Amino acid sequence: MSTVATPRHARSHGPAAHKAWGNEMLRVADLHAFYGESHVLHGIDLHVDEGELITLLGRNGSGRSTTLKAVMGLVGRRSGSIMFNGNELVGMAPHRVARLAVGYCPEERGIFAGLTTEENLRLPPIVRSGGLTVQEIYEIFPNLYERRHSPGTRLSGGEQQMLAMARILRSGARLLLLDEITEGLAPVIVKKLGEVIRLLKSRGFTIVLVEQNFRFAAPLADRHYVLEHGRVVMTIDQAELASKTDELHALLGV
Amino acid sequence: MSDYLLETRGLTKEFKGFAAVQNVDLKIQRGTIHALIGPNGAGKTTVFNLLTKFLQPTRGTIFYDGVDITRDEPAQIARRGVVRSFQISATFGHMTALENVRVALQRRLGTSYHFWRAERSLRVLDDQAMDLLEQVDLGSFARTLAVEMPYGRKRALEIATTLALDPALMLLDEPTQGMGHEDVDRVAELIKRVAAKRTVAMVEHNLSVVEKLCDRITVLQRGEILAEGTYAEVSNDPRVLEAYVGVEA
Amino acid sequence: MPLFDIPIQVLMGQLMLGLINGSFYAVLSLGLAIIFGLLNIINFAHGAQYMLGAFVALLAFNRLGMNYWVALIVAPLVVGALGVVIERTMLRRLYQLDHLYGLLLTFGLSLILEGLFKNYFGVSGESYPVPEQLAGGVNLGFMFLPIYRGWVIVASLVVCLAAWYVIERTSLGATLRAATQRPDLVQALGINVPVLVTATYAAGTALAAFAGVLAAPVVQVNPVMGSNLIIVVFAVVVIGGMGSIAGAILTGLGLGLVEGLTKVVYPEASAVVIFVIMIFVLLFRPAGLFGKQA
Amino acid sequence: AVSGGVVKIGVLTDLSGTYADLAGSGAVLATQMAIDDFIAKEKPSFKVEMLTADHQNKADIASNKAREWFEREGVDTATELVTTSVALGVMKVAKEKNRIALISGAASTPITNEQCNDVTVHYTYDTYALANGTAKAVTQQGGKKWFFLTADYAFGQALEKDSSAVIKANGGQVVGSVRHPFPGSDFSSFLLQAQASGAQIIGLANAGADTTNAIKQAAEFGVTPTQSLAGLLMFITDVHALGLKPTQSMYLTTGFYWDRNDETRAWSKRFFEKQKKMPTMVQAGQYSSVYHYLSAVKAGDSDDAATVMANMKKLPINDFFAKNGSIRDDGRMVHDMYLVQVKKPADSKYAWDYYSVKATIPAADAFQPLSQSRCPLVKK
Amino acid sequence: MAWGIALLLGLAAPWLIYPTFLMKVLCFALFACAFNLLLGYAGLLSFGHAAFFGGAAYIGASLAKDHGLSPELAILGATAFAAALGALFGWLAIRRSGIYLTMITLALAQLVFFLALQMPFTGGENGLQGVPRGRLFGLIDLNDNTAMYYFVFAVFVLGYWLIQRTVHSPYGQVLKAIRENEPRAISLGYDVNRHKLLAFVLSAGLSGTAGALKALVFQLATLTDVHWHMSGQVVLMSLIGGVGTLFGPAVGALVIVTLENELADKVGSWVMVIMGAIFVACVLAFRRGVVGELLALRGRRAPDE
Ligand SMILES: Nc1ncnc2c1ncn2[C@@H]1O[C@H](COP(=O)(O)OP(=O)(O)OP(=O)(O)O)[C@@H](O)[C@H]1O
Ligand SMILES: Nc1ncnc2c1ncn2[C@@H]1O[C@H](COP(=O)(O)OP(=O)(O)OP(=O)(O)O)[C@@H](O)[C@H]1O
Ligand SMILES: [Mg+2]
Ligand SMILES: [Mg+2]
Repeated sequence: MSTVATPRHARSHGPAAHKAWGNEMLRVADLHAFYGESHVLHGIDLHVDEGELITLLGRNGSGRSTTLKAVMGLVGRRSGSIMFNGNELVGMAPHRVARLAVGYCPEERGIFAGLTTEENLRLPPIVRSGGLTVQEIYEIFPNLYERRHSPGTRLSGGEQQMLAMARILRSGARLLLLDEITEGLAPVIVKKLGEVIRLLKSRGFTIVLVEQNFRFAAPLADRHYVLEHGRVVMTIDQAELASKTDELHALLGV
Repeated sequence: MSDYLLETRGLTKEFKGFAAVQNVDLKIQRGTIHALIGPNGAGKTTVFNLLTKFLQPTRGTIFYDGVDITRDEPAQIARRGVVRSFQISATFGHMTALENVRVALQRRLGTSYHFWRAERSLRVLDDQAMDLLEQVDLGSFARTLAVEMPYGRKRALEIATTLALDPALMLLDEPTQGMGHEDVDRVAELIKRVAAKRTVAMVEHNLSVVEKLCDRITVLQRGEILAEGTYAEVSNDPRVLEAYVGVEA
Repeated sequence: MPLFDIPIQVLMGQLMLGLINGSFYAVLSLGLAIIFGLLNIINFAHGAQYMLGAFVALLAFNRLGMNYWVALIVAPLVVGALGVVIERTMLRRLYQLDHLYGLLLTFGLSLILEGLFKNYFGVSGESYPVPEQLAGGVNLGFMFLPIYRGWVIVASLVVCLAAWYVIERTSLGATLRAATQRPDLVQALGINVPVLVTATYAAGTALAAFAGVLAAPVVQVNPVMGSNLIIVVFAVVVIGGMGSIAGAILTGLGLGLVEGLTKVVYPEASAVVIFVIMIFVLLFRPAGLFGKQA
Repeated sequence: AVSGGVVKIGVLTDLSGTYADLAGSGAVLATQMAIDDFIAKEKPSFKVEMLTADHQNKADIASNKAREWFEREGVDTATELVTTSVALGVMKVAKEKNRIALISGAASTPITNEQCNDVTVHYTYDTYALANGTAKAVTQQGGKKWFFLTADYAFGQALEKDSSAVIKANGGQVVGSVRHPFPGSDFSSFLLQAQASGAQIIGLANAGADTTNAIKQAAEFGVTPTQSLAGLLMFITDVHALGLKPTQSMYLTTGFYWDRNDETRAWSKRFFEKQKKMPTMVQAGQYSSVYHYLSAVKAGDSDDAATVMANMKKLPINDFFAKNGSIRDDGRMVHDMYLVQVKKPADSKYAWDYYSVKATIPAADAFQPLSQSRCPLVKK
Repeated sequence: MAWGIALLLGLAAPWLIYPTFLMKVLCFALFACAFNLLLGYAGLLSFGHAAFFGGAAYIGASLAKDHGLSPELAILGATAFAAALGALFGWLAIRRSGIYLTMITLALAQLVFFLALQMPFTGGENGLQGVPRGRLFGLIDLNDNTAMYYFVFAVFVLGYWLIQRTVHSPYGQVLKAIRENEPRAISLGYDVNRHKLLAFVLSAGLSGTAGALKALVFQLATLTDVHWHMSGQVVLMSLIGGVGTLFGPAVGALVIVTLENELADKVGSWVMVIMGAIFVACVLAFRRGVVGELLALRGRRAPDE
């Protein structure tokens, strides 16, 4: 884990130092993560530029969700480096990460049972200006408006998924970490989410998308990372997608 | 004697109005390895919990060997010969590997309440325990505390412990989870070996393991059975591809 | 005993008194429930903090001439500040461990607090005067109700309702409820959960102190006033089940009433009736009356 | 001769618990004063040493300590011994080791009845004297109808029983009683029952915090002044803690009041200078008992228990604390007791001006008569 | 070998140290070890052990005094009583786990306290006094302190042996497995609740033995023994000595009893504060306790020990 040193020093060189990276927003280098004693990530490297959408693909258990959690600081232990807009996130408390305008939508959705839809929506504090207003959110997700007073967990799976996403749009987060947002959803809602993602992209959000549903992710992404056993085993740019499909399918075990 | 060692009818589990498992009719054939797959949250672990009575079903019945066991206590189920492993490794941390296995063997002695007896009385089980450890390649770890063992070894130990009960039906919840390649292969081998004489049901995400080991596969989605069949059948089922793999074939 | 043929009026009076005691139980079990909800710690020092509240009022009155109304604000603040210190320097280090350590730590703290006060103020304690504005009483027909006692009921109900409102109906409360469910995720959404935890502990202890100030004019203020009460309050909490805020409040009031009735019907049993109820509740509803079934 | 030329007096008291105020460090001070005064005045040939320990109200700690003192330290007498469980425990050890137990703080009558022995002196007061004094005087003055608020354990029940007997003997009547749990902090319910009973007098057959809380709440609920309270076991510290407002006009019996005469005032002022509190009867009695003990040692020039006991029983006691005092066969020190009434706030002229002495109960009437004694040492 | 030395020390002790003090230490040591059987080996924190200890002290004292039983029978009777009480407590308490269980035991013990205060035979707050030590097996006069000491020592050794045997028995193995991983133990077919109940009964019974023994030593039984502070104290003893070590609680008992005895004439009223501070310090800094820390030290030096 010696590579940790480099990015950390980069920060101390001031703004000029990371200017050189261009408009890079997130860079993960040699990231290791552990749950208790099990070592799950074995050195992940990836980067995301501002306004980009990347996906993390891989089979169940390959470590995609863990990568997102590690960025947020939700794993037991992590080492390596996670630079976000010039800030080192390793060692930072999760709420500080969020305050840097990182929004996280967990795979289990994390809708709070004791709270109504609207309370769920209003829960995260505003961390930056430029987030969507509650009004705008209800325009995007009219279902939520209808159900705004019912307990969050009474919503259907699809609605819960929308709520989980909507919740981070309000806070003004610029980097969205979205974990399996199409999981278990009806095709029509998946389609809807696809539109939302496009909308967000057009508004300049930067997105890291973890997906099983490759068909959903493929047209949206600028770049794909394929993970296996906690390592990035393949990187595919949007342009190379067609040529590498077979290889990809083999990796994903389809 | 029915063909099916385990059978559920209309098995349903609701958590506060949310149905984690709905109307599941699961049939596990004697002497087979049966896999339960499906997306996260599909209800696989919940099904296992219901089968072993860690959870009470909201509705439905469970038959084991033709007997209705829906109302049994967890320990009773285990004594009938249904033994499970856990999704997160479940060993007895501050006991040695040998003791882990021995505790399982010990039940047969019927001395589990004998607080006045010496531990020495358990030595008769040591050979058998060693045997089981050897079976899972843990012979050299016999005197190691379980907490100090690497993750993959712990899962192997868990399987050895399960085997110690000589179960008729083994329920394995993601036995290869969190393992490296080598470990996965070893454990898969192991399962194949131990399944020779018994019935196994397993939850597994690693499809290559499933393909290699399993005779029959049930795919769960949102608490319901989506498809059932051999690996070939299931993996070509468009619904499965859509729901589980996420790609249209 | 000629007590079974008590006229209805006397019974009313006794119920009223039960309600007064129930108010104390309600405020105290509310504080415990709040702390337990978020920190998963049984705050054994709750009784000592209640005693501390009463003492702060008493000392401020004796030494600084501070009146009751000011003390009602100041004492909870002082004790709450102590709560902040306790949480920051000690409890915080125990969250990773078995929750029983929290219990043991707060037990130790309660011994220290009680011991210190015994040393400095003796055991007989002192009387705190009823504030002038609330002196005297009114004849309700069925009983003579000291105005102060009436105030106790009103004040605790108001505080309980306010706490309930804050927790169940405001965004701060929403955050709290969310944090009891998934602290990690709430933190990942940008909320400073550690500060929230500190504040919650402080608020819980402040509630104990508030009850202490309320009690000061009613009972002799002495260092052991909390330690006997708190065990009963624990029983109240077990009966109610740690599940809900409303549950803590309702159980507190209800048991106050039951205890009040016992004092008329069979006074010898009044000290144990709550424990007996507890046994029955556990037999039939192990999670408590309002608790979520595990 | 005195063994080793030293008389060792062990003060075993409650320094940290419930009784710390009425005995505690004040009792230690009183002991030291007695020793100093004795040496200054009597110029004995022996030295006197004092040891102290906190028994924390635990009988096992007390008897362990006493045993250790007797066996290892050569202590000649264990004194003070507040709270009956402690006193009874230490008495047994004293008997076994043939040393003397001088009890000042403990109150229960078994000490000189069933459990009596020949090495124990029960010095200052007991529950019989208090109940008897108060109940009798109050009944005689017209308080005929009584209601009891009784702590629900042996001691409270004994107080109630003893008082009831006296009340009936004097033409009074007990219209009801209620047993409250111990310890209790809320007495309002019981007071309401007392109020409904139509009694003139509410007898408080309890002690310590229970008594003070009951008094305080009686005032709050308007029970007083329509009905009067009679404290069956109250100390001046209780009155001090409560203030005169809720306690005014109460009757109680005490073995000592600091402001009774010049002699008591002189001693109490010396005590006050050091302790910043006026002495309780336990503390004054502690002084007297230690002084008397030392005089008896001197008289027999021996610290042997039997000799000292014989001399203690033989010598009369007449000091600022006790008039006409003498020690009976059952170990009871009998002396005059005083019925006092708590002053109204307006009548209190200076600090600690709490009581007006209403009557002196002569030694012969104050305590349980020997004829009723259940002590095997008493030859009938 | 170490046990041989300990045994010899125990036999020689009354010639070196004050026997009554030693007896007290031994009674509490047995109590703490019995308590720790439940906390350290079954993972159940009871805050109501005073009920067993104090309850048995009363029963033992009463059997010896009011019913004239010989000391060994009185102790056996008291032990049986405590075990039965333990079964009752356990039956109620193991329905819940963790903090709830602790609170339930505390509340139940409060009931016992009130009973002890009110039942006629206990003598209320005066306690049961003047309990005869009697003649052991009708032969040995226990009024002789040395004889009493050896009796107490023998009972302690027996009790300790039983505890250590229990810990290292087939049952102990199962108990350990339950503590390490309860769901796993269930899945192996063990009836976890009944095993826990047995632990409760054993712990309560031996606590009762200790209580009755103490009543005989001091010839009294008082409310102190059933008060919840006693329950707290035994937790403290275990914590100081080392929860989950066999001998730790005995060391903890020695420390606490010595402190209590020594502090009685030195710091007076500070005892409670000091106890509280020790509690806090143990929880924050020395969770392994004296013996636990020593074992850990030795373990670090000789890792395969
Ligand atoms: N809380 C946890 N404790 C222990 N191991 C965990 C935990 N969470 C995940 N793991 C393990 O870490 C590995 C990676 O899990 P992760 O959730 O990152 O996978 P994933 O790629 O998101 O797959 P999927 O979401 O489809 O399961 C898996 O082996 C998983 O079992
Ligand atoms: N005790 C519970 N209370 C409420 N909901 C529960 C409970 N246990 C499980 N669930 C829910 O039931 C659903 C099924 O969970 P289950 O653990 O069976 O999934 P799974 O198929 O095993 O998933 P994975 O592959 O992630 O292990 C999930 O949505 C889960 O959140
Ligand atoms: Mg995932
Ligand atoms: Mg699962």
